[in-house]
Amino acid sequence: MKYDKLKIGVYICHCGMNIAPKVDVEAVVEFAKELDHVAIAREYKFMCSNPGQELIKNDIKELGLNRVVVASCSPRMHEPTFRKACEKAGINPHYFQMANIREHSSWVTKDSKEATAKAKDLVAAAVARVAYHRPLHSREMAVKKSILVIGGGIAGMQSAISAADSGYKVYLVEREPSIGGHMAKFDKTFPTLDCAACIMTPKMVTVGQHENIELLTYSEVVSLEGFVGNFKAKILKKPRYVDEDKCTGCGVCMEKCPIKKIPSEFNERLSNRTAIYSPFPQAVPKTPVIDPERCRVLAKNKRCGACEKFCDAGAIDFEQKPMYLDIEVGAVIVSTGFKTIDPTSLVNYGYGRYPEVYTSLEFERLNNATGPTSGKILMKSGKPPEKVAIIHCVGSRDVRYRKYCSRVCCMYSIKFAHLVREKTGAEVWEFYIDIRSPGKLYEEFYSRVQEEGVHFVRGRVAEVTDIPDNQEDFGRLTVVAENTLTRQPKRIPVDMVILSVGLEPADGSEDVARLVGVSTDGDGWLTELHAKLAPVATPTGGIFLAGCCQGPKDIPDTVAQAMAAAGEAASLLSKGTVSTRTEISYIDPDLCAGCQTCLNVCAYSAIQFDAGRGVSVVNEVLCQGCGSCSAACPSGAASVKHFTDKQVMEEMEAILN
Amino acid sequence: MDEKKLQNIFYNTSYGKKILKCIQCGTCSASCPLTGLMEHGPRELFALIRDGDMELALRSETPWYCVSCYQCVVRCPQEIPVIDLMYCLKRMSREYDMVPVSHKIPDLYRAFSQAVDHHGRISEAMVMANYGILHPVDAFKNISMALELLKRKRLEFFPRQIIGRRWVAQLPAGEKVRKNT
Amino acid sequence: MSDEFEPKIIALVCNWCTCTAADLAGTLRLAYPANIRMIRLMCTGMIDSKYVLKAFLDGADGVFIGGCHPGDCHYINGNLKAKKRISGISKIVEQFGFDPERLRLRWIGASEGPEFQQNMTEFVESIKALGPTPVRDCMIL
Amino acid sequence: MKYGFFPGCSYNSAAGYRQSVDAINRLMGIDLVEIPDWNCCGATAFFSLDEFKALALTARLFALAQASGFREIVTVCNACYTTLRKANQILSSNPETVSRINEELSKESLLMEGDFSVRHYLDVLYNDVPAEKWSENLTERLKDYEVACYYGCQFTRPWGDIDHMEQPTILDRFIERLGFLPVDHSARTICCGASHAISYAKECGLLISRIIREVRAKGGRVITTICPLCQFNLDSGQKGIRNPIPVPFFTQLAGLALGINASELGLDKLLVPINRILSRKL
Ligand SMILES: Cc1cc2nc3c(=O)[nH]c(=O)nc-3n(C[C@H](O)[C@H](O)[C@H](O)COP(=O)(O)OP(=O)(O)OC[C@H]3O[C@@H](n4cnc5c(N)ncnc54)[C@H](O)[C@@H]3O)c2cc1C
Ligand SMILES: Cc1cc2nc3c(=O)[nH]c(=O)nc-3n(C[C@H](O)[C@H](O)[C@H](O)COP(=O)(O)OP(=O)(O)OC[C@H]3O[C@@H](n4cnc5c(N)ncnc54)[C@H](O)[C@@H]3O)c2cc1C
Ligand code: SF4
Ligand code: SF4
Ligand code: SF4
Ligand code: SF4
Ligand code: SF4
Ligand code: SF4
Ligand code: SF4
Ligand code: SF4
Repeated sequence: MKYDKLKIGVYICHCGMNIAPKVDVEAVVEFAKELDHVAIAREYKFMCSNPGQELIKNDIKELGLNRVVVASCSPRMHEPTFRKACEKAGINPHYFQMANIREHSSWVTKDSKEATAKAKDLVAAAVARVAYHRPLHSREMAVKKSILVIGGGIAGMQSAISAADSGYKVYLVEREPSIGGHMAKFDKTFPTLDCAACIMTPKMVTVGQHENIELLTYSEVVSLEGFVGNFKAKILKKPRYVDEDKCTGCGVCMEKCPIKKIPSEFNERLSNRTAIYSPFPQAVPKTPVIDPERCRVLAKNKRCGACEKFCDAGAIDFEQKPMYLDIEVGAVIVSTGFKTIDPTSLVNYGYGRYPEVYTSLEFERLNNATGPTSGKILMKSGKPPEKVAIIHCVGSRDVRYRKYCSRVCCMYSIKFAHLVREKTGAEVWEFYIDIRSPGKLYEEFYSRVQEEGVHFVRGRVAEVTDIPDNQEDFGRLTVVAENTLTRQPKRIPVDMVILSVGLEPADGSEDVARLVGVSTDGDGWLTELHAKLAPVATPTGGIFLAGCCQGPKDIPDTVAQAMAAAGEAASLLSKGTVSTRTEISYIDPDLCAGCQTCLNVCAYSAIQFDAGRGVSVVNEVLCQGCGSCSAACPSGAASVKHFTDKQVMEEMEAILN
Repeated sequence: MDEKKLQNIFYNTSYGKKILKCIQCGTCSASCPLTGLMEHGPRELFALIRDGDMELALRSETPWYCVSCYQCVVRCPQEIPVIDLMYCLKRMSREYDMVPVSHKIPDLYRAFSQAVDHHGRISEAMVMANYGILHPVDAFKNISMALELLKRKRLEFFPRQIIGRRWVAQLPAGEKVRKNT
Repeated sequence: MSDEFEPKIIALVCNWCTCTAADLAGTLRLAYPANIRMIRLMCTGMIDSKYVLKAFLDGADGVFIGGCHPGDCHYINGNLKAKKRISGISKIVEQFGFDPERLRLRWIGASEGPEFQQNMTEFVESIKALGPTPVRDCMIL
Repeated sequence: MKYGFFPGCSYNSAAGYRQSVDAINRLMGIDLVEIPDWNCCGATAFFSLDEFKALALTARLFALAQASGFREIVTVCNACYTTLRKANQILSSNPETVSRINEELSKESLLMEGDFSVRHYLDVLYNDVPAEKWSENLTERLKDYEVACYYGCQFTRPWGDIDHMEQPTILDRFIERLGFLPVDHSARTICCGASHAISYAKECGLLISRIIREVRAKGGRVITTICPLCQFNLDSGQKGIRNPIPVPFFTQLAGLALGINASELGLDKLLVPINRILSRKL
């Protein structure tokens, strides 16, 4: 259907020397002039430059062009540029079509004649298509002025603080009883050996007290609906069995609880906690939770109530039920972090088999002043080790487990080596494949620890065994590796082995990804929109990523990303409105037979069935324009605007004729 | 033959190109039970091959020390079939006449395969006898063992000959097998 | 021009993966035969059976469909829906008298410029081996 | 229970392996039908020297099994087990090689087609013979007789499908089922160097002593093996050691548990005598 008389302008770009010498631009111009409805065809050195755009604008105004074709580079690069030029000159931006004769022709074709012929075909196709373009308009919608942050590690806390500081209401949802994440478990952080608690605790307190932050710990997001600017989230608050408003955090209940032998998750099961517990002394909020699986009253229906009896504040409430909270937000920041790889299946490292083999997180707790040994590095026997081995790349850089480099374990291993030397004077062997220390002051830190006399052995450990080479080492562990720099097989007897386990996505992060409509990569990390140019945005508008949920990273990078995500979210909110997509599906009610095939194929649940009229209807806010419905619709009722059958088939026909 | 060509030949064997993924971590060499005897170890062999030092790789004794225990294969983080590459190097060094002369295992294998070629089966004693001609000291060391076995009626010299021995003997030597990998 | 048969091939490619890979092949200057004519769609999931049939009936010697690897679809799973649909179309194409080898579906990720080049080269070669589409004779008549 | 059986070259002269297997078969109603005119599997030597021959030798075994109506082949030796499985894997995924080899096999009017299942006798005893059948037949109480199970390197490798590649337990579980007390130790799969023991006796001796020391440290009174090569190497390699540890086959231990007498099991053929311990314990 062509309405007014078509006047198409065609512009062939030289792209300096990128198109012109290979494609005979002049010939293409002459060819274009002969195509139907072409009012003018021109060539120019750089179409995307200001003078190039002016050319188009002038022609639209002076010649009354109502369609524009530019044959140049990839639409990924400059489609927005030229659409904007059209719009400025007064025609609908969708009256524009681009032919990619650079990436798809001049750069990939050896023969100049062939490249020219291909360019002609592509121009003909674009001209044929643009004739059927329709004007499309988007709508502006108001944005909710609040932000949901999922995950309260250092990433989530920082995002929340930055966003809240800029004046927006923030809901911070953390599934554990306290915020803090992994960093709360550390004592010192590389490379500067800052005390983790000293830099972290103030942030935790800020989060707990910020007037713009509503902290929802022991909570999970169970559903998220809506679209950029207008999300509706449902939050489940798990019952703590302690009233947060009444509890003063005195801790008496924990002292009185008779169930004391529950392995503490926070201490990596190296010490015990009670049934009513707060994971660690600096927890925020301080309100404890009752473990319903272990509490005598809740789990076994037996008498106890010691906590209740001794709580002066009367905060214990066995009747608490799960609560659901509905909130509306304009943007979501996901910061669900990571977990460490469980080394049990790497049996050759003996984790779980030999008591003196620790994971790095266990070591962090051993080394922590609030940990099971009050910060003394001790073996299970209570004695300090004399020889310690640290094994890099456990589960990382291993195609059978995680093929990638986990990025932080080299540095934390070096940190461990330093701490062991400092606290125990033990001899330390680090077995590494490569030392990866790209960061400010990282190499300096490595160098310093080398000077402290740590043995760095370049070789991945083959096994940790309790079979000693010499009888006097009986009872010790032997670490077997090749020093690949000297080609010497090494069998080193040690007292303690630390496994520098890699990072993998947190449990449940796939569920969170599905919830917010973001895809995950092959390894399970949430995928950003663009690794370099949009590292905290996602393909789903209004959803941002911060910290390790996007991939392994250290604290400096995590914090930088957290601030970036908060900035992006705030900039979205401060704009006040969002515009709807234009290239979305439309179901023609006159053609729709009501078969509902489309409902089943739409991955975004963007189609509803209008039983009254007996037809399906697209929700234009939810529709992403994927076209699954249009391809599936047996009546040809559904079609994606700007990708209609007519448009695609005209393009094809022009190529084949 | 020049080393570049040999390198290409190696890469074009069934698993040859897999060594390109080797990250030189040394897990294979460290896992190997006979690493102490090996001058290079599997890891260094792969580095040599990638550097094009094919003479060193093919004349190396390392592959001949391999006892096919699979420990390296089990642990290699890049899933490199080290053992198959060892087989490949041994076969190549035979084909290009670079078998290390000082090594005893080629002789042992030859003794073994001769026995199979003649009888279709082997007996340890027969292999020992064939091998002992070249390495009398090793054989001699084992004489007292042989006596002990004899005492326990555990020594058979001639393996039972099988009908198929002629078929075995006539099999073409050195035919190339290309595997889908 | 030589008399060698130069097929015309329509490639229906997903904007996010294969089209990006094609751009990358360009950026990397990876040459491949000029017989490919690409049509950019938002997702392989939007490829209607009639596009493929139309291409063949209009004289295409081959139709290549390129989408994201399973799991990487920008629209969650459009590529998987496409895969199902294409296997159906393939049978129809055959009933129409075209060698089903003329229709090929491949996953080529956005970063796989070299794979794109390789796929194009291989597909053109295999179409050359098959010879011109039977439609051509009809068209000359 | 009837299986095609490939004894392998070392079976006959192995210390009482055949006697004990035969005795168990009689008692448990297992029928191992020896593949007629079987040849040597070629072991690692042939893969090292001549791949085509290596595959042809094993293909002949498959063809012979096929001709006698068996697609399942039971072995009693780790080396044979792994060699046959490896060859089967290569052959079943390389039809061109198979047809080339069938050309050769046709000279003997043989043909091999398709996939074969290669199994170890231990697998049969553990998985095919029902657990109750063992407990019904047990006659001896051996509860505190500490046994160290030695699997050797090749049994679980490289596939790890029968059991874990580095920490297998199937033999421990079997031994436990027989009423013995398996000891936990760390030398289950470390290589004993059998194939190089003659040529490089010193270094291989180190490997053996590592295994022996570990078993001793963990309180094992005997080491049981499932492979004639391991058995011979560990048994003969303890020469001159004080208090050597006997190395019976797992089938010999099974026989003892079933009440079969020691000489019927060929236990007198072990180099490190087991009698001393036996007479004290039993
Ligand atoms: C042993 C070790 C030592 C390290 N040492 C250092 C160091 O010295 N210096 C340094 O810079 N970096 C160090 N790192 C790296 C550092 O831990 C990370 O950079 C940092 O913790 C990442 O923070 P995060 O907030 O992204 O993730 P996390 O700390 O994992 O926080 C994620 C939070 O989200 C919560 N969560 C997860 N899923 C959900 C859900 N579905 N709903 C609600 N909440 C959820 C979790 O409970 C957690 O509180 C170390 C890492 C390890 C493993
Ligand atoms: C050889 C090389 C290859 C690389 N390859 C990659 C790669 O493949 N992938 C990757 O991710 N990264 C790569 N990088 C890193 C990448 O270049 C940097 O991450 C990135 O360029 C940093 O951008 P920037 O804006 O911070 O700094 P710059 O690119 O240095 O930009 C700084 C700008 O500020 C201007 N400027 C400086 N001083 C002043 C002043 N006083 N007043 C006004 N203007 C000033 C400069 O003229 C310049 O335009 C590479 C780096 C190198 C050296
Ligand atoms: S629940 Fe009661 S006793 Fe326990 S910390 Fe809170 S106020 Fe104290
Ligand atoms: S009621 Fe439960 S939580 Fe409270 S003290 Fe008793 S066991 Fe502990
Ligand atoms: S950071 Fe270091 S230890 Fe961690 S995976 Fe990378 S190389 Fe291995
Ligand atoms: S300085 Fe550059 S080249 Fe050297 S290790 Fe660091 S990142 Fe690599
Ligand atoms: S598939 Fe087409 S006809 Fe069926 S309900 Fe959807 S739009 Fe209507
Ligand atoms: S175009 Fe895609 S997202 Fe939109 S309604 Fe159709 S199937 Fe759903
Ligand atoms: S273990 Fe694998 S990756 Fe490591 S050096 Fe050996 S072959 Fe290379
Ligand atoms: S298979 Fe060979 S190279 Fe590998 S560990 Fe065993 S003996 Fe060494």
